[in-house]
Amino acid sequence: MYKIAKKDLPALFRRIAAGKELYLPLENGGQVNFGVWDEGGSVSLDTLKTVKSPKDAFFPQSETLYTCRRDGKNLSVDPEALQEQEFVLFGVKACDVRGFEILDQVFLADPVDTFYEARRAHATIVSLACHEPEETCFCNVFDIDCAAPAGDVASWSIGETLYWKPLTQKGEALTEAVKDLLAQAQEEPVESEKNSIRAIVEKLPYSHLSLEGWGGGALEEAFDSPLWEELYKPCLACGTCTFVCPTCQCYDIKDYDTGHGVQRYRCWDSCMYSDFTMMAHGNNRTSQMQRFRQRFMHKLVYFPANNDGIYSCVGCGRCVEKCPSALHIVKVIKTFAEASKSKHTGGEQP
Amino acid sequence: MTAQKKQAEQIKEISGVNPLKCMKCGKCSASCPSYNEMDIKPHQFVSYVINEDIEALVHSKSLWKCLSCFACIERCPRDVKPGKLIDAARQLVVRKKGGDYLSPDEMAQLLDPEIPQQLLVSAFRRYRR
Amino acid sequence: MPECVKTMSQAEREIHLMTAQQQTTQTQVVNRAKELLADGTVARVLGWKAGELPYAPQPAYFEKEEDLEEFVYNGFCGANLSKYMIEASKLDGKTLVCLKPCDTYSFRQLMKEHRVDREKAYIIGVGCKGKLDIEKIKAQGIKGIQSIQGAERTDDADTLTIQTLYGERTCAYADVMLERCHVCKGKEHMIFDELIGESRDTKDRDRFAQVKEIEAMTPGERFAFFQKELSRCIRCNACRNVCPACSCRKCVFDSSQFDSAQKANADPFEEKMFHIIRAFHVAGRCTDCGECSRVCPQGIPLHLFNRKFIKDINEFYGEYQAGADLEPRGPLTSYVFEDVEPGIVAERG
Amino acid sequence: MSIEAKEEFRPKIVAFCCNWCSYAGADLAGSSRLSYPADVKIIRVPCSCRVNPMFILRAFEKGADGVIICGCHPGDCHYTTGNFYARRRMTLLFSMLDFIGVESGRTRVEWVSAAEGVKFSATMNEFVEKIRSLGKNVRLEDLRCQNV
Amino acid sequence: MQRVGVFVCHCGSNIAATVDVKKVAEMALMEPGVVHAEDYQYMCSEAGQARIQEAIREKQLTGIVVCSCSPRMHETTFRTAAQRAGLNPYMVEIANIREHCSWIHKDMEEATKKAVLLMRAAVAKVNLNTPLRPGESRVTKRALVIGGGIAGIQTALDIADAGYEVDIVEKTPSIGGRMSQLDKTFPTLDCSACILTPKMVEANAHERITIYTYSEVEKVTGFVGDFTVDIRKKARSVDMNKCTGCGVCQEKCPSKKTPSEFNRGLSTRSAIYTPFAQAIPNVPVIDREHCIKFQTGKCGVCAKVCQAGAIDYEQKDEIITQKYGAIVVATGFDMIRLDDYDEYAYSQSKDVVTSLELERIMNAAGPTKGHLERLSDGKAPKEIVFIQCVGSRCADNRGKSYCSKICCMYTAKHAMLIRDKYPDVNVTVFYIDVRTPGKNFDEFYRRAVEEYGVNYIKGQVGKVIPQPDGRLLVQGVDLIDNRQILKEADMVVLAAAIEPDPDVRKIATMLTASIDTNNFLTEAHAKLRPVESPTAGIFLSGVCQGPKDIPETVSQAGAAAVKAIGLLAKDKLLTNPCTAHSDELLCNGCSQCANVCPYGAISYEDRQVNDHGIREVRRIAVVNDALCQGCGACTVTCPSGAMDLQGFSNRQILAEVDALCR
Repeated sequence: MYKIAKKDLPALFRRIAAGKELYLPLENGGQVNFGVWDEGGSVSLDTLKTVKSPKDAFFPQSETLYTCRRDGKNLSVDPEALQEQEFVLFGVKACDVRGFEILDQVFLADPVDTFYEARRAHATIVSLACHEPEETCFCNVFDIDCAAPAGDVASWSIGETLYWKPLTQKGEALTEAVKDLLAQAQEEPVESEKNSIRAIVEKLPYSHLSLEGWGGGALEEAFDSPLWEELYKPCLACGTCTFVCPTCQCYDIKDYDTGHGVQRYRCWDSCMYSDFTMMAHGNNRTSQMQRFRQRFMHKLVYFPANNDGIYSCVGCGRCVEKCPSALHIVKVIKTFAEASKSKHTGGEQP
Repeated sequence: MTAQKKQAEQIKEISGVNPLKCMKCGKCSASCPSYNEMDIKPHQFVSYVINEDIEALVHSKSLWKCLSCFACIERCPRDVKPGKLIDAARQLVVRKKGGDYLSPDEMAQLLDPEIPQQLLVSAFRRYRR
Repeated sequence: MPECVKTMSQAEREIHLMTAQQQTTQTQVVNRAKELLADGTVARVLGWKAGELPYAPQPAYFEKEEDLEEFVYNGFCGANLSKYMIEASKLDGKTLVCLKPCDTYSFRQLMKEHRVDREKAYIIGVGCKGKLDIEKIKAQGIKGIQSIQGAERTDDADTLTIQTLYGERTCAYADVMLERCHVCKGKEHMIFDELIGESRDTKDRDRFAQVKEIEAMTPGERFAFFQKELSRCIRCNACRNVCPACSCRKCVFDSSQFDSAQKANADPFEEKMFHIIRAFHVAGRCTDCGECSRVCPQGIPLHLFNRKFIKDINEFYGEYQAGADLEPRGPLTSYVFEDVEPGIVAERG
Repeated sequence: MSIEAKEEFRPKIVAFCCNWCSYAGADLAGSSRLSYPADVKIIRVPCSCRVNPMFILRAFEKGADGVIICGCHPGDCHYTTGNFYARRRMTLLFSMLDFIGVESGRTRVEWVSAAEGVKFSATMNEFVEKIRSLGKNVRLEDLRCQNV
Repeated sequence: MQRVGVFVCHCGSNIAATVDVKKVAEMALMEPGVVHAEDYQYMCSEAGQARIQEAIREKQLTGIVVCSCSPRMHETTFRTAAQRAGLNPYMVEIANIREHCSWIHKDMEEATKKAVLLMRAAVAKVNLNTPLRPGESRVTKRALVIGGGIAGIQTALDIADAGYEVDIVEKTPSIGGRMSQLDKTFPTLDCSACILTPKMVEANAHERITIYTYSEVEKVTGFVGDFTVDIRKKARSVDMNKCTGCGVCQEKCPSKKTPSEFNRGLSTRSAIYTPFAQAIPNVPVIDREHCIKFQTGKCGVCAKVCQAGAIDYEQKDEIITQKYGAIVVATGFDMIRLDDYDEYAYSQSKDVVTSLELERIMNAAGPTKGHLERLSDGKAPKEIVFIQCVGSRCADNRGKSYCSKICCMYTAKHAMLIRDKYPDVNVTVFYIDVRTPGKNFDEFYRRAVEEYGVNYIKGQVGKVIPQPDGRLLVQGVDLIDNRQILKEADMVVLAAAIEPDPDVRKIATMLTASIDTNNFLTEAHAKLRPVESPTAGIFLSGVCQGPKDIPETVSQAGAAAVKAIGLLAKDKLLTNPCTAHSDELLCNGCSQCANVCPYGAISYEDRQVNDHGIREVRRIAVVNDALCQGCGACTVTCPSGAMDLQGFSNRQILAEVDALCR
């Protein structure tokens, strides 16, 4: 266990940035998102949740796959280079670290996504425990301990000090590189911080949300539930939930005509959009209800069915915070739970 | 560029006039109160500039007989305004004299005692600075 | 109508009014909605119900009287329900819809454009004394919110008391209102079948102040300002999808008409293109309801684009408020011979 | 910017010309041999009211340095009223572009009749000069379109 | 994918001298879809067209691009050629590399580069072209002639003689126009009235001609073959069916102080009046502004004296709505106002008159009964000075930039007539140039000089100074003698410039006919289509198109008539297929497009649609192809892009933009 005074953090950042790219939460116009650190950037480690999750670091919102160039009637294809630069993601919360693991299930499974793989291989993750979790958090539901985040290095922000604990070899290597800036520390303050965080987590309104009735086996019952028809109605069909989500991994592949050639790029897509999975014949989901259902069925049923029971939600609560219609995964889980409760107690089915 | 051509260009630049717009109607000469005093007539001024015969122009009597009454400027239907050309030719002469401006003393010798006030006003406006 | 009946109903109305004064707008709406559902006037009610969080009520339909127990109406009911009426107009029977004064402008604009059916709507003009912005509350460092008191603003309660995991906090109602409420269009409803609850004109700022501030900057500063703001845009389309003026069945940015369907977030140009065109498409039709700014997850002041157009329209073509009338032609579908020339932009410098 | 670099800069300029007046005006400029820089390229549209703001932004996106729209004089529109609508649309669009910091000189509307070949040529000369002085359009270009 | 052929025209050396046409053709082959490219001396020639047709057939081309002159010149030529080879004519695009390129650029490399870009844009466009087929519309077999001067009368007579109904709308109380105000005509010196009156009578009597005098066109809608026009028949206050034209009312009318329009204000008329004796119809009108009855309510003398009981003070303006297949504009001209020409003392002295005023003075029915006398004192003038080009050929904004064309000849006529009738009067003409390009024109002018001794002086007048004794001092110049001239005159006659009737602007706007900076109506082509407006179905007759004398006016009137007849003779017209249409899956039914459509071509219907499996009834915009003229206003108003324009679609224009910015 190491520690560093918070006032010395700029020196730490400078050191890391000297050899690697450093991504960390930066404030811009009142909003905090992950960005590349530079001198003068306003770092905000106290912000619990960045607006977007840090998944951009591995799975950018847009990335070029290859470029076609035209010379007369000859075409040449230049694939985009893979990530070669080492980089550090600093200040990632426990839920987002889990988010990466969920993305790994998708992108590192066969066939491996080489772009993603290269980025993942070159990254060192410094996680940060959640000093003051909020009412929208429910990572506990997915067995994530925000007091003891995973990653290559875990860190805790306590008072004026940042505690630092390497967890992996990569973490050790990074620690080695900055060791002269760190001091040895006792485990004790961190343990008490963990306890206080866990105490708060216990008090959070959604911490004990029940996932009963979900999971890979719930396919037909959940799919055919009449509840969807009521639930989806306030949905505006925007993509806010998907774009702030650390685990949404759907993308579209499109071409951009640069005038000199064509760039084939992929970009995040949202199952909430009417042109999602649009094909020549049209769309296989024609109503917003179906699109809405798709998102939650994917997170809570299809994904666990294909990935050893792992839900593709990490309880970060970003969608809970950002949905313009106050319509989100917690709402869905709770509505289903209430319905099944009233069913079991012989009440009326909604 | 020949010296003559250069002078012609200078005149066009100072006056802002395009002499090629002239349709040779003669309204300037018809309007001119000093017509009979002039050796080169107002409408001829335009031709002299077109033909780049500036030497003749600057040595003409007309240069100093023009009253700057602006009748030709007002009435020219083609926006050629010979009065401006004449004034520009005068400027050439004045500039040639070097740093010294035409002094009021000198002007008296050049001008007729019966010349109207307007010319003096016009001349002072032109040479004051 | 026979005399006796009239007096009776008048007396009834007085009693109703007396009790009404003691009731909150919420209870009054619920009671009235139950009546209208019961007598078959309306087939459903479009309002809000309590969400999962104390500050996030959810737009909701109610089809049964007993469901209305969940109905809420308070300072967090900012959503403009006019947009939902586009879909509701396709349903059988009338929909009772709760519209705040500023929402009624949007409804009228949608009527003009044949997007909502007046005959399918029973409009209850609900009172509004300014709506709250949770982002502003959180910006005061208030987190871990458990409950909030005072969200139903009354004349003698102007403070919010907030219980959080980290202790009790308070804040002044006026300090945490939505931006749009500071430039309130007034307490009059433009269209309604009946009114419930009192409204207050909460205007305390110049609507165009920020636009003017930006206009006063150099082009370079303006460019930097918007570059910075728009750099946060994630193309989630929340602004578009919540907007009552963006009522297209299929947005140009989703269709192949202009090859403009770009979900990419690859270049700063795309955000500019999207936001300029979006603002242009709603120019002359935007009622300045402020929903775009309210829902933006990245806090981009999107209303600036709309206000700039509104300000220009007012200056160039005369004061205009979309949705204030039912005149079919708007500023961009009419003209006068003497209109200013586009060169005025360069002249103004 | 050095004088030398300035001379090298050849702007890309797109001119939308209405078929009835301005395109004919451009034809007249041509048949009268009234030259203007080759930087200007004309796109024929039926009327100035056919010009969608999308077209203008697209031109800038793809690297145009200036966009000019030419139509019949107000009151002379072949379709009676087209240019009146175009005038309002362009006024507002240009004002918005100015608002977000795009140099106002990069966009222009000029009314050129079929008889105004001289005006067409003069306008284009002037516009090219203006765009040259403004330099390359960097504020509205999509960087992907740069030819590298 | 399209199979595109690119054809690069040399246009002799017009293009080839500045553009490397071989290179353009070579570059074309690099473009997507291009399977054939060639260059040729003259693409528009028969041989050139044959090459295009051959390529279309041999290479199975689905679209062609011709890099040549302006599409306004030869688009139709190439479309027709393509059609003959079996290609849809709308699969042809023109890259204008002459007017927009070779003619304005000098540097070969630069011009070639630009030509390549223009070619690319056209190829990009044609790649997105779709075959279009024109619709059909009916032709109403009736023509409208606006203006009842000699131009209008002649056009109407010719059309009517061909067997079609014609209506003449004339804003004054009588037909006849400017020509009726003239005394004699050049170069034959016959009496204007003597040759005009029979034509007026003929028009009036013609069974297929309806004359609406004292009437104005109020509103025009529709399009070629099917115009609908509202004509406002102003209240004449006299029943045309009852009036016998006896003239008693005019004699007895107590209000006689109104300046006579016909005599250019040189005499007065009564409030109830016919403009001149031979007026047609010979029915007076009451000028309500000057009528005592209308102004004070008391009088009614005319009603009392009218034996036919034709006076009707209650008469109201009447709107006549009529359909027409063709419209001929013959609105004529007026003299410019001379207020800005102080130097000629026109407003200071009654003895400075315009030529048209002199025309009235010389006329037996004029203010002086045909005696040449000074209007100031009635004395016979001894010395008359004519000043030419007053307001014509002016570069400033006081006058007009053009030559009024008729002044040289009518001045020679006036000079000759005066010298003939009053040999003791000296006539001097100050001229800049004497322009006599017409049959027997120069001979006419020479006679004035040689036989009649008219003194022509080359030089302009600078100033006319009224003298205390009432004479006029004319200060001019003789550029041949190089001396200034001071001349005393009794009368000065100004050859004022002529300009189109000021009302023509209003009419042009209604007709959507284009007009130039001088208010002359623009012809479809200066050389090849001089009597047609670019707006289909609108024809031009007389001075409204440009200055003309009578013979020219009459021949143009005939030409316009022939063009109109050619149109009316058709039963059906093919409509422009470049119209707007709305995509039912994208349309919101918001009605914004209808708000901006100038033709009322857009309506809405509730239609069952199938949107990828969603079936519902939607309000959809529907465009009437016959009414739509293809301006595209709706396409930009439509936020969803549902409305698009065939031939100039969003994607086509964007493809051009992309190609040009590449």
